[in-house]
Amino acid sequence: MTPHSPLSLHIPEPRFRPGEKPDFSDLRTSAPGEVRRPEVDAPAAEFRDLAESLVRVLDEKGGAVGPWDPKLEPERLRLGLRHMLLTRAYDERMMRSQRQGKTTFYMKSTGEEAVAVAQAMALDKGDMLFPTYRQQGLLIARDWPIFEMACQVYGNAVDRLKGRQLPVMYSAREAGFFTISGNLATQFIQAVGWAMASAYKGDTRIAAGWIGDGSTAEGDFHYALTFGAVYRAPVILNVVNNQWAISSFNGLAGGETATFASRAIGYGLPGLRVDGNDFLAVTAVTQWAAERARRNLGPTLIELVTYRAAAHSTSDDPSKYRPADEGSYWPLGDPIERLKDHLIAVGQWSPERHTQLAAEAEETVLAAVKEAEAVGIMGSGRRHSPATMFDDVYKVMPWHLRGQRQELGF
Amino acid sequence: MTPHSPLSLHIPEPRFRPGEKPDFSDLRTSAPGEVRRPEVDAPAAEFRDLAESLVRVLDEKGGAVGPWDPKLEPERLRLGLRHMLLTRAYDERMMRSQRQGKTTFYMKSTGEEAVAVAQAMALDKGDMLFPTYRQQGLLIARDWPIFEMACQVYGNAVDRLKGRQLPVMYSAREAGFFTISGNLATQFIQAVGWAMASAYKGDTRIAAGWIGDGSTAEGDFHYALTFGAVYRAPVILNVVNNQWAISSFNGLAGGETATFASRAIGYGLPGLRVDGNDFLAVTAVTQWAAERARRNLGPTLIELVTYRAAAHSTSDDPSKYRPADEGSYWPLGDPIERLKDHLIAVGQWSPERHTQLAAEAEETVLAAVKEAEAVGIMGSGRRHSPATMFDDVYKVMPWHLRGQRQELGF
Amino acid sequence: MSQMNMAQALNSAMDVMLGRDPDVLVMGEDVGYFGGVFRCTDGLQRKYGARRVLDTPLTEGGIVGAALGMGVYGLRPVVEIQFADYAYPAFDQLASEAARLRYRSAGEFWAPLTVRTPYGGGIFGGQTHSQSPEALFTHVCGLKTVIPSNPYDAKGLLIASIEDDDPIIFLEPKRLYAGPFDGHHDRAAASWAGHPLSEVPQDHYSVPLGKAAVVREGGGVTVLAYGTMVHVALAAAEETGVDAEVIDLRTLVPVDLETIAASVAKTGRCVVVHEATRTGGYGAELAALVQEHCFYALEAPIARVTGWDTPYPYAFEWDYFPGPKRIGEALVRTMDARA
Amino acid sequence: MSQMNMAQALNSAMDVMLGRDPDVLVMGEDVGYFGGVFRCTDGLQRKYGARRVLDTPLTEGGIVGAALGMGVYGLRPVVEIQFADYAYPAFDQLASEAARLRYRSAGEFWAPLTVRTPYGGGIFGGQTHSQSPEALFTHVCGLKTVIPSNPYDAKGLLIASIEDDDPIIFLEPKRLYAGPFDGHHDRAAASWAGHPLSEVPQDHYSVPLGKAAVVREGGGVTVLAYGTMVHVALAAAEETGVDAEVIDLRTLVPVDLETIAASVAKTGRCVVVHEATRTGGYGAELAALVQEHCFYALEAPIARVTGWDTPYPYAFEWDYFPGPKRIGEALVRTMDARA
Ligand SMILES: Cc1ncc(C[n+]2csc(CCOP(=O)(O)OP(=O)(O)O)c2C)c(N)n1
Ligand SMILES: Cc1ncc(C[n+]2csc(CCOP(=O)(O)OP(=O)(O)O)c2C)c(N)n1
Ligand SMILES: [Mg+2]
Ligand SMILES: [Mg+2]
Repeated sequence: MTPHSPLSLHIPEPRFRPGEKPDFSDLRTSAPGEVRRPEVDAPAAEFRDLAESLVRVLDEKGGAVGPWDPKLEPERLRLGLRHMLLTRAYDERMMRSQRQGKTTFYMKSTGEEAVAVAQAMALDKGDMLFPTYRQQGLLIARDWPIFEMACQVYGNAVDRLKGRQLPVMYSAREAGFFTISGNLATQFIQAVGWAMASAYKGDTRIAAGWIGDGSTAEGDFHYALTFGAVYRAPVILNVVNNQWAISSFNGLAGGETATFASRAIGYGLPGLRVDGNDFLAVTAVTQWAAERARRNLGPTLIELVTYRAAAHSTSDDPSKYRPADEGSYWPLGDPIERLKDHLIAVGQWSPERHTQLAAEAEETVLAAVKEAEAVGIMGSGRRHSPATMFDDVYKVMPWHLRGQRQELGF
Repeated sequence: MTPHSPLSLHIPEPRFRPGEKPDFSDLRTSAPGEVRRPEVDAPAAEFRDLAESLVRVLDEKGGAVGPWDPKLEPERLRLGLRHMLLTRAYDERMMRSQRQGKTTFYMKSTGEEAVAVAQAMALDKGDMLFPTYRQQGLLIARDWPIFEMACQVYGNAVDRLKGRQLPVMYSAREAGFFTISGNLATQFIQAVGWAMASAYKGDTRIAAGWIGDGSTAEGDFHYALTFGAVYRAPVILNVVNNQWAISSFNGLAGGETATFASRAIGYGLPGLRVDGNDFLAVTAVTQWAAERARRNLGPTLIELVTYRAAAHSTSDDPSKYRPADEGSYWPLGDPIERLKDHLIAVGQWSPERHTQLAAEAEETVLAAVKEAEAVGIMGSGRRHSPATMFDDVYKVMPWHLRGQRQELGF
Repeated sequence: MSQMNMAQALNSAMDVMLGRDPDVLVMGEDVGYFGGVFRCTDGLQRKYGARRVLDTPLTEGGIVGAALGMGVYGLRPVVEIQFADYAYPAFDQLASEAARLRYRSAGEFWAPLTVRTPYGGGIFGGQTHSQSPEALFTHVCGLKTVIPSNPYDAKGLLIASIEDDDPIIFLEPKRLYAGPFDGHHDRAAASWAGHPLSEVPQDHYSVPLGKAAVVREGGGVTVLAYGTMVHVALAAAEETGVDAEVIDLRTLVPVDLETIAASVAKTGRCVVVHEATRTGGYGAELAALVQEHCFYALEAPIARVTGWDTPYPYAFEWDYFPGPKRIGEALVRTMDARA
Repeated sequence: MSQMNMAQALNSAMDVMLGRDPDVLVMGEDVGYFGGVFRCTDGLQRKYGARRVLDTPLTEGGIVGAALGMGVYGLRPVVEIQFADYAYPAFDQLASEAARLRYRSAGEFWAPLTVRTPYGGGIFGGQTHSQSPEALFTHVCGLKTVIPSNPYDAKGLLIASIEDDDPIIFLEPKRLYAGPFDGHHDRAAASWAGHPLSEVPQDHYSVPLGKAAVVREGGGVTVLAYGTMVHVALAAAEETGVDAEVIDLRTLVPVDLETIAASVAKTGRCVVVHEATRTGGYGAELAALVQEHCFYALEAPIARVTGWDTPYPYAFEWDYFPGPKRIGEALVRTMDARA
């Protein structure tokens, strides 16, 4: 054995800290239209390169190019734009509500709206969604009432979750939207289980799960890929790589040495990496994965490359750990602007109509939120009775909870 | 959307069940000498094919071929042979002890001896080993007294573990052999943590962890690869793919759709797949991975392809779930026979010397085991005092344990 | 009626439920083709196919997480964790998810999981095949915890659990699979044959959750036990001649306080026994409850006879096990205590 | 001496230990560059570098598993789990590994881990940022469980924990980071400034593990509390005028039974309070111990005032929280109970 020098520990560090000038030129990317589109039934081993390239459809001039162009009707694109604008307006509004003390907490999805909106629209109504807290766009794209969402955030008397959950931890069975867990990653394997059940029953509905880049480090991520591969579950497994997990950059989840899409390779699954701010690319990739699932070909892992433009939550101050203007250097732009530009480029939209739609979205949100505020906000107005606190721990309340409810005076 | 037929669940099934004729012709393999040997500092992305080929050195005629030939001195090969023979003889002996009621439980490593013995010999004495219950060969190759091992199995008065652990759950600090856990997989991330600490301290020692094919499905496997990749820990992560996890074939761990070595790809790590019954190939691959770790280049995932020739444990009856003669169809042979044939082929050994060495090994084992039996076996002879049962729960015994010891009468 | 040991009774419960309800499925490590390391699922895959009786990857967190998703879909998964000692990797999915789904979604989602797992010592399993972790589950609201002590109850309680819409932790005293065990490890192993509670109906029936059974009537002292310890407590009562009333709790959460309180009101004395480590064990909850509800009836301190606060040591299994001698001494001590 | 709030005192403990011992390192999610979501590690990475104060992947099981390996090597990792609610994915590494290493290897291997984690409610964290899971740890032999209630103890106990060679679960009452809290959520938030126990030495000192503190002397009833509840219990005693002796346990395992028993022997009455759900909570162990050791002194049933057996509901935080009113009622009820 030759003598070796002392070992040392590699500590991953994001490239830019507050005060530094960001430069994303080494982001692994591909030219719009460049990446090939395999058949959905092609063996995963034949297109591993897709886990490291970046599916993109929208080009710089607003054109839609290449084999992944989903060729959506303009009507549908405008609907997508509307959902994204609503999502953004809702986020803005609720964040302001938090600053005004009407709620204790809020989490925005700013800059990532295409992920949830395009994916919801690419799936069928009956497909079951297992989201994280940053896919409010799924609910909006499924026409879930913003009023209902705001009531949850306010924990008021109309809140379907009876004031039990932290703001934004929605649940909407009728919308096929699974109850959000505060414990990261747990939903990923649950989505696979649901999909297994659908296959078990000979159903045609598929499942989709979302997870953040940071949360991929949890065991549930590995469970999901393992069960998905072993039983070929009809599920779409989405990693939303928005670069950050609170203050931790994605290198701390292994993003320095490999893409998240490439995790699929070791399980024999297809992994696709897609420009998460490209509404068309996200749509196309999701449709492709859904078709695979529906044809009983099993799961697809999709890495959606995007950027968390806002703070992690209202409790966070990102300027403490990343350059305050880092987002403006993000090379994949803003999903709303890019879809708008595309629609204008193809003659299906105008700056005026856009301004009008954005204003309408804000009004719609404002009206719904006001209505919710009239019911109650955190700390004032109508809320559920504290007696309801003892319901739903079990299907039928056992004696000890009845006794405790009585202790509380009900 | 086109209408889709009902989904159905894919249930992995091993190809052969009791009564069927095994055929391993679709095992992914490579010809001896065929697989290239990259430089240890080559980027992992440049040799992903190694995760799917099979590093082999010994050819059918007993020759050593190709770039992975570690060119070991005959003396060292004979030592390896001796360690493997001792391991096998010890396993046979202890299994017989179990049948004779001298211990309640035993686990053999038959057919997998090259894994532990070659790997232990390829590492430095100071390197820290985090084994499972099927690497007794590590202890034997590190010259740990067989007498000590047998005392542990018998839980007698000399057992260093004071009768606290199930047979074969050894611990040997002086041999750099970590205490074996009954809970599968936990040691894999611990090995990474130990390696991180070694790098933190500027030490030169590295760590190695072992895990079974079945156990790769646990979260700890994913933690180990994640931490290993993120901090470039100086660790060798070994998957012993012996095809079975009790009654479950490795397809239930995802082995149908991908190799275990290819799991490394998604973390940006090198993954090597090696013929686990080829003493030379195992040596070479381990040396290569050790050199990478020592040069501060980070972890290597090694999949050792072998076959669990015996029952899972003395509590198991494999003829219930696989053809009784499945092992005889295993295409990679027996590690002892293959090393013997090689030594004979290169003129460094003879059938007579082999027979003699095997007999010596049996005698050595017998003597050590007899000595252990003279101390005590399960249920008779000398054992530690039950009072010791309360030691080591904490470094200093707290009042409540002193009280409980008193309750027991001590 | 047929004569069954506990493993057979559990098998029969799953058989009945697989037969009646196409949404019931059985899953776990080695439960399918092989039939389970304790043979509890023997023959079920042959009868119902690999789709209904699934071998799974070796990952308890994954198994419970996947089963939970299946439960949300509408299935009724019956999960086996091979040993209770291996439930910990699934603890997050059980405590944060299974137990809270219904609550956090205000009744929109739930998962009617049954998690079966063998627990307890007596088979020389060493520290990772002998644990009794029930207290970790009884502290988690939203879970129900069930422990049978004989074949009849085992089948009836398991059917009730599978039919229940709440997530259930179903702990099986592994030392009782093949026969009752009174703690006299030095005597020949008993078989269930001839035991009245091994006469088990072949068809569907259930034993209600939340109801304890008084298995021995007595006026001097109440003994609270479950699982293996029921038999050991009975032996201790017989051998000491103490006039003990032995209660088999059967369900730990929700516990049958009414039966307990009625007994202690009568006897004025109470001994709690379990195999789990003492500190923070379920016996602490029982002692707390009994003194809360029966304080003025109590004539002696409530005694706890339990496993020691150490891991279960392989070679000292019988020094660790709270056997009839230790229980008997506690009975006598409790009877002798001045009022 | 300087005036510190609890977060600062904890920070100072880690600062002192990082400075004294090159084998001490701090690791966890967001603890490094950012300084922790509760700011407890603020400035430590700047001072000691990224090697000593490590940001980790988001995986509690991985963090504890890796830290354990480091501990085996010989380091003293101080791990932060961002919220106690997220300790469950690490439960296997804590209960099966950290707690058992020394035992199963008969003293050959151990890992001197300290796992810090904020617990408890009072900050509108909802059900997954408010839990008090101490009872899940106190039942695991081999672990020690420590909970401070003020800046002075926090620093001294954390230093003692880091220096201890056993694995320690160090639960930090998050509602006390910035100021004491007596349960009157409708009053202005208090600050530690001016509180005698916020005068903290800047250097090294330790508060011994396993020793409780009598924080209010009294002859009528003993109140057992820890963490946030110490302050709430004190308020309840003041407000009801009950002659209560309030004991701050500080260490839950090993618990200071001597101090407890001496107090109950004197008062003859006992109220146990915690924020965790009642069933199987640590209060059950305390009640069981007290009645075992002080039965003949007891003049009233031991009362438990606790969180309800439900998840911690976001909008009903103050209906859930066992505030001064509920504790006060229990004090009065316990005092009024006939002997
Ligand atoms: C099991 C668990 N650990 C830690 C946390 C605390 N936490 C909440 S969000 C978050 C970061 C998540 O990052 P990522 O997965 O990338 O999702 P993103 O917020 O970027 O959408 C952390 C650490 C948690 N909620 N659950
Ligand atoms: C966490 C955990 N789950 C389950 C078991 C029970 N068990 C012991 S060995 C084994 C099979 C392991 O198979 P594999 O990992 O392939 O290792 P091998 O036995 O083949 O060496 C199982 C399921 C365990 N010990 N720990
Ligand atoms: Mg993120
Ligand atoms: Mg195996």
